[in-house]
Amino acid sequence: MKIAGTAQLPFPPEKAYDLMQDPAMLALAIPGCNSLEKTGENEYKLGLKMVLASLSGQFEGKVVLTEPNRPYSFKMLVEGTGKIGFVKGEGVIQLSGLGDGLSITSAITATGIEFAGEAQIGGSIASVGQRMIDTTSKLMVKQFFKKLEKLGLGDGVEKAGEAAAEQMGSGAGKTGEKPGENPEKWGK
Amino acid sequence: MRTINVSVNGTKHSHEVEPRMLLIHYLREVIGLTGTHMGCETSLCGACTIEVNGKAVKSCTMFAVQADGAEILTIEGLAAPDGTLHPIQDAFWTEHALQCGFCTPGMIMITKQILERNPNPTEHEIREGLDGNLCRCTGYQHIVNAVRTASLHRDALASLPKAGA
Amino acid sequence: MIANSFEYSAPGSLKEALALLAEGAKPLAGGMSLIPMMKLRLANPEHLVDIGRLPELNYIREENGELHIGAGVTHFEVESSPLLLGKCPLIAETAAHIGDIQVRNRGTIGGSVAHADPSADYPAALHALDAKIVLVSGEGTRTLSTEEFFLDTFTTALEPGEIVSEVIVPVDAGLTGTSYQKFLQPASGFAIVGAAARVRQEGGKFTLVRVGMTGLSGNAYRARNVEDALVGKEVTDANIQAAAALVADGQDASSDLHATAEYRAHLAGAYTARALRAALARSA
Amino acid sequence: MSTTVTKLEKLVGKRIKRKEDPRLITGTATYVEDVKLPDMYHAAILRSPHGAANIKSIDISKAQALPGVVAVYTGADILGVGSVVCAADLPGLRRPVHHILAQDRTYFVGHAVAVVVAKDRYIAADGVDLIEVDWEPTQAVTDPEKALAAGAPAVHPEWPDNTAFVHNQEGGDMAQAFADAEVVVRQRIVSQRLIPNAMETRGVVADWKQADKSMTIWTSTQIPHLARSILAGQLGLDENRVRLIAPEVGGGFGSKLNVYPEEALMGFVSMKLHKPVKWIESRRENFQTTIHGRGHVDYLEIAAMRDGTILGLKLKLIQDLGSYLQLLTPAIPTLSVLMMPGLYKFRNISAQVIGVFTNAVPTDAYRGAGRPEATHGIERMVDMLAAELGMDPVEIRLKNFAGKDDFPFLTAAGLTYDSGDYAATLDKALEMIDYKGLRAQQAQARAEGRLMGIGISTYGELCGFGPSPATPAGGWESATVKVEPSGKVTVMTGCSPHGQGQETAFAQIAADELGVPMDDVIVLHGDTSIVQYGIGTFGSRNTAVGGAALHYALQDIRDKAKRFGAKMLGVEDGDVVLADGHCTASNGTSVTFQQIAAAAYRGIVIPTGSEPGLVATRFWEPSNFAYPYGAHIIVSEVDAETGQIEIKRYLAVDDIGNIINPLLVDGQLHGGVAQGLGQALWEHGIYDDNGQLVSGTFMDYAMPRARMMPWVESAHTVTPSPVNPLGAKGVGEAGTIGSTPAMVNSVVDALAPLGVRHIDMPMTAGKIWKLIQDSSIQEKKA
Repeated sequence: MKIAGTAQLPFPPEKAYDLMQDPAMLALAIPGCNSLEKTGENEYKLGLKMVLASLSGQFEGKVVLTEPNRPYSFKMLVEGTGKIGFVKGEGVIQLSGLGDGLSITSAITATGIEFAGEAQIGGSIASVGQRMIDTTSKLMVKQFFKKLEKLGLGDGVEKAGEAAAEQMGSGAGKTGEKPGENPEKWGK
Repeated sequence: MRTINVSVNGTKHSHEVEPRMLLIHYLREVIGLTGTHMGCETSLCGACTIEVNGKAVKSCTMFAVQADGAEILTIEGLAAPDGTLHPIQDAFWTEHALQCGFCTPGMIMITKQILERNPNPTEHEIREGLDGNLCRCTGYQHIVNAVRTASLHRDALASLPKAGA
Repeated sequence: MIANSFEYSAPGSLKEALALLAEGAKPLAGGMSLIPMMKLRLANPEHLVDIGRLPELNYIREENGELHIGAGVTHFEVESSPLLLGKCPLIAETAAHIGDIQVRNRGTIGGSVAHADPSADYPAALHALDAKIVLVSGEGTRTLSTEEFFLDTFTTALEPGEIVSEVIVPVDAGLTGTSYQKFLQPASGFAIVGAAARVRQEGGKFTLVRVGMTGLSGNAYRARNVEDALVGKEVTDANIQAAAALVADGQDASSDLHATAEYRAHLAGAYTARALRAALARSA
Repeated sequence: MSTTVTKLEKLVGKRIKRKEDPRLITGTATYVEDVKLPDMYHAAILRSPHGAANIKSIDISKAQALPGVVAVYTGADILGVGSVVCAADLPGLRRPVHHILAQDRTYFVGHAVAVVVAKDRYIAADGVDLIEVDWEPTQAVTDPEKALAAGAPAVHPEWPDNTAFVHNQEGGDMAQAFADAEVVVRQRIVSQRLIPNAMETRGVVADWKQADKSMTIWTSTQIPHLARSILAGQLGLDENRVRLIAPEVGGGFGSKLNVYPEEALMGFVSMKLHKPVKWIESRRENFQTTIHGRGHVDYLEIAAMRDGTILGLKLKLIQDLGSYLQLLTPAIPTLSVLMMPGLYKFRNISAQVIGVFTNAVPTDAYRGAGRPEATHGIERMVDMLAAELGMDPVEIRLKNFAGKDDFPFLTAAGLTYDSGDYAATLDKALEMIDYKGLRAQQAQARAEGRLMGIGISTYGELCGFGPSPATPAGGWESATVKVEPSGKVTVMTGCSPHGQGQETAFAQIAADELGVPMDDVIVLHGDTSIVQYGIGTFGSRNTAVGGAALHYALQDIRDKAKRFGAKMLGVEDGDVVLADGHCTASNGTSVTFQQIAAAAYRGIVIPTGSEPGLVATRFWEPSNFAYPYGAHIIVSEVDAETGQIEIKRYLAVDDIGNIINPLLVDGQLHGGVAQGLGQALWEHGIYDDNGQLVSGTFMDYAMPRARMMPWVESAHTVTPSPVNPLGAKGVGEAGTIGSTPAMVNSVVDALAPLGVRHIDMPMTAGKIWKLIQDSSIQEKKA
């Protein structure tokens, strides 16, 4: 199925682009990522723990970044296979500079992001019903950019191991993240 | 393993079961009552409908351990010990409300709950009441007729066997 | 079709249950969402604590002008409670839309709320009712508004070891009119969209408007833009129509086999208008 | 000898409640899953999660090591077992070898890869989870039209064009018809993939007895004898040492008119382990691995004169076969071609069927099997032609129907329709529903801006399968009537009813012919060790073919009984009549049927040239199909705001020939209508481009539920079929065939003011809403 959307990051495209090409940053930003190892030029082996409501599963797969066009666009593929099935997402991410727009010379201070691609799931995980796929892939993308924003602003520089505990959703009595460890998430 | 005590159709049972054992498998494979059928794994077909403490439930979406201490009624417990059919069973027979029969035990059990809660349902209420039960053979029309016919036997229904009664 | 093995505990008290949950066990209430996932081996909890039988979570009572519904109360008990039918009919009406008889006999309000399914029925009504969600853990209790509780797709403010203990809804009879209108996904019976409306009018003007929407996007929400567009306005169908048309604004509408984002957004408006009209007809 | 003979009431034609029901309503019937044998093992199957993939390696060691697991088998182990059989043939048909477990490649999601055998089903499931497969997914193709395009991925690498066969059929002179035509209407019509979803999934228990070299297989099937022959062949066993039992079967609708890999696989496992073994399909497996139905893309062109006279119909049919050929897969679309002329007398057809491999589960017979697709096509085209010409859909049908004096009627497709009066049936329907009044109401509704539609379909079908030359594996049917010394009667039918109610209908027929109480008759079926060879239950054939075989067996019993009666009464053979349970001589003396039965076994009084006993077996071959037909009318209203369709009225007037039991007929009709409306409105088996079955659970595959179904009003006309002695035609598929075009015609009619001329199924609310939006936008632009 198609996925598409937009996001904004409060820093210029060059910085946003570089963050997304940096495996250390990707490891922190990809929801549930618990390992990311370089296996080739722009290709990384990925371990990912997906936790969503009561559902959970470990996926092994890869991240591949292609068609680099700094700072305008690149293509990203994320795929993983696990006991509960497989997930695959592929798409083009386009970046554009945003300023305050008050004049044509106004400085670019932020990045507008547009992404469009395809998401695919298979195996038992596909049995959860089609209605879940769209909402949950959007949730993952949202979390990815939210985390990237924090990383870009210099907050939330946690170790990859800690990031692994980050979950995509919380249901009743979920374990995995200790209260208080991530005050922003548990706040209010 | 965990020990559970249940009463099924008035008979007390005590067994050690794995916590993951589904109630339907307990009834079918441990107790040996195979009238309750498994039709899907997403709780959407209702073939496995039984009564637990007087409430219609899908026995494929309940672990046997959750029924510890419960009074259970299955399709096998509806007819009188002498074989006299329950009025709902009789209505299903009279109205030709079944073809292959696979969904029928669940249909009969949900009908019992529909009529207990609403003794004189309209066609619309009957159809809404059957919402959790799939039938691929009948197109439902004769089932609707059967529920209606059964509702006319209100006196007989009043003396229904009830789980826990 | 067969779950992985797990350990099962059926504690006799809430305190005992919370102690087990604090150790990392997962709660099992009615199991209507969890058990199908376990049968598909998508959910593989190691230890389940059965909180579905705790009498401490099973009550519906009126206290200080509010209605307290224990987390263990089933959808059937909500839909058929004389107290709720008389004093907060919206919650009862909404409960009657959930699943089918069998699901309503087992499923609990606490389980549904904690699951935060983006297409669940209750959240729409709870938003419209200004409901409060009470959470409990070994460390104590806290009470959140619905907007504080429902954070995102399957994401709530619940912390590990914490469960929903009750839902508080207002005594809402009298002048207020309410309605829940749902467009069913034909296969699963979940809401493609579900709109809950709650209105009061005085002197031909809307004095209170609450709208909760579920199914449209990744999270049920309170449609404050619709509410703001109506409060103080004349009670006319044109006003309802215009306000309802705003309901999808700013929402990232979901898309699936059963409804495109465009269609969902359209239905959200149409069903919001229907809910508002029906609620209005029931208001004094 | 008794002289008081009470006239018995005839049972045939009566609404009689079913004999099979007491066991079904008390939960005491035995389905495959209820079969429990001592020391029985349980099997679970690992299946491919990919649309197309190479298997680089399989590691079963962890599964084998799991306590309670008895054995694990993969593709390498089963090469001694014969592959899955396709009984249909067409010139040049490409037949992929379909092993019971995949070898180095899988072709569809759900393709069986390995089997785990364990002491209980829970451990078997755990074992499946422990098998590790190194998959190499490859590009799948699931859309049959994309599969035909140049450069498409090859489902079977040896056939890069993905074409299994091309089948052409011509009748008349199509070129001339198109040259003469004043109007030609063209439309692409899709009959989407459907998932049969019998409420009981498939299941198999196999029990091998090494000492006797005998195998007993319980399987949920519609064709016990054919399945036995095929399985004996696959397993290399003597046919007479294989006992196949179809116990209670929880629905089939064609999906169990097949022999699947798991049946031979369980036989193989039992032979390996010398223990009985059970496998029960999960619903998920059922969605993914039991055959699907339909899967057509039809390009239709209808040629006509301005006065509405139809000259001819041209069809290019692209059939989505899936990845393999199941029992009848390639034959199904050829039935569509035979049914193309519908009830109409035009003389020219031209059809090309292209069978296309895709990375999906095979399609095969699903209720109606080829005929619903054809009927949908012709009935849509006739409506579109009427719209084009500004004619009423009734008028155009009446103009083109074969007349009641035209029978036997040879169609443009080469079939000979047996009997009918199509106009009379349509007239009855129009009168019952007050067609003129409805059109007036519709005019009123349109004036008010409401979208009301009236849809008519006048369908025909070929059923009562069938003459043997036209039916793979034989089209005859068998019956044995065995009268016990007490006069109790046992009927053994080669049909294998699974809900249709032949235990009742056949008992009615036997009781009437022999003059015994219905309770004295039992009907046995579905066990190859009890019942003589038979064909099975499909294609609306139980009564028209199986009932006819029974009729003739009963005549044999009657003849013999009369000879015994005459001998017992001391009169000439020709001097007795057998009626009302008595054999009565012209002098008024009589003996009862029971007395005759006793005498036949006592063996003292034996008519000259006769022999003891009272048993008869007949195999009956029909000379033709039977051709039911009917008129279905649906009144609908579309909610312009949401696109939701409300069925206001559903009327079916069917002519299915003589009726044995109207209660059963109603049930068949309602069920058929539900499946037809399911296709028209909700159901859709959808594969994505990667080969994932995205509507693969009841969460996403919308089955008709009670609240979705309209009340179906039903009536009949009766034109007996001359093909069989009962005059019966068949009703099993009628509702499915008549309903889809009536539904679509109704909604298209409702939306006609917006310029809508065709809608593909399923007509979901979202699709209708979009159509309304798009046409309103166009209107605004115009």
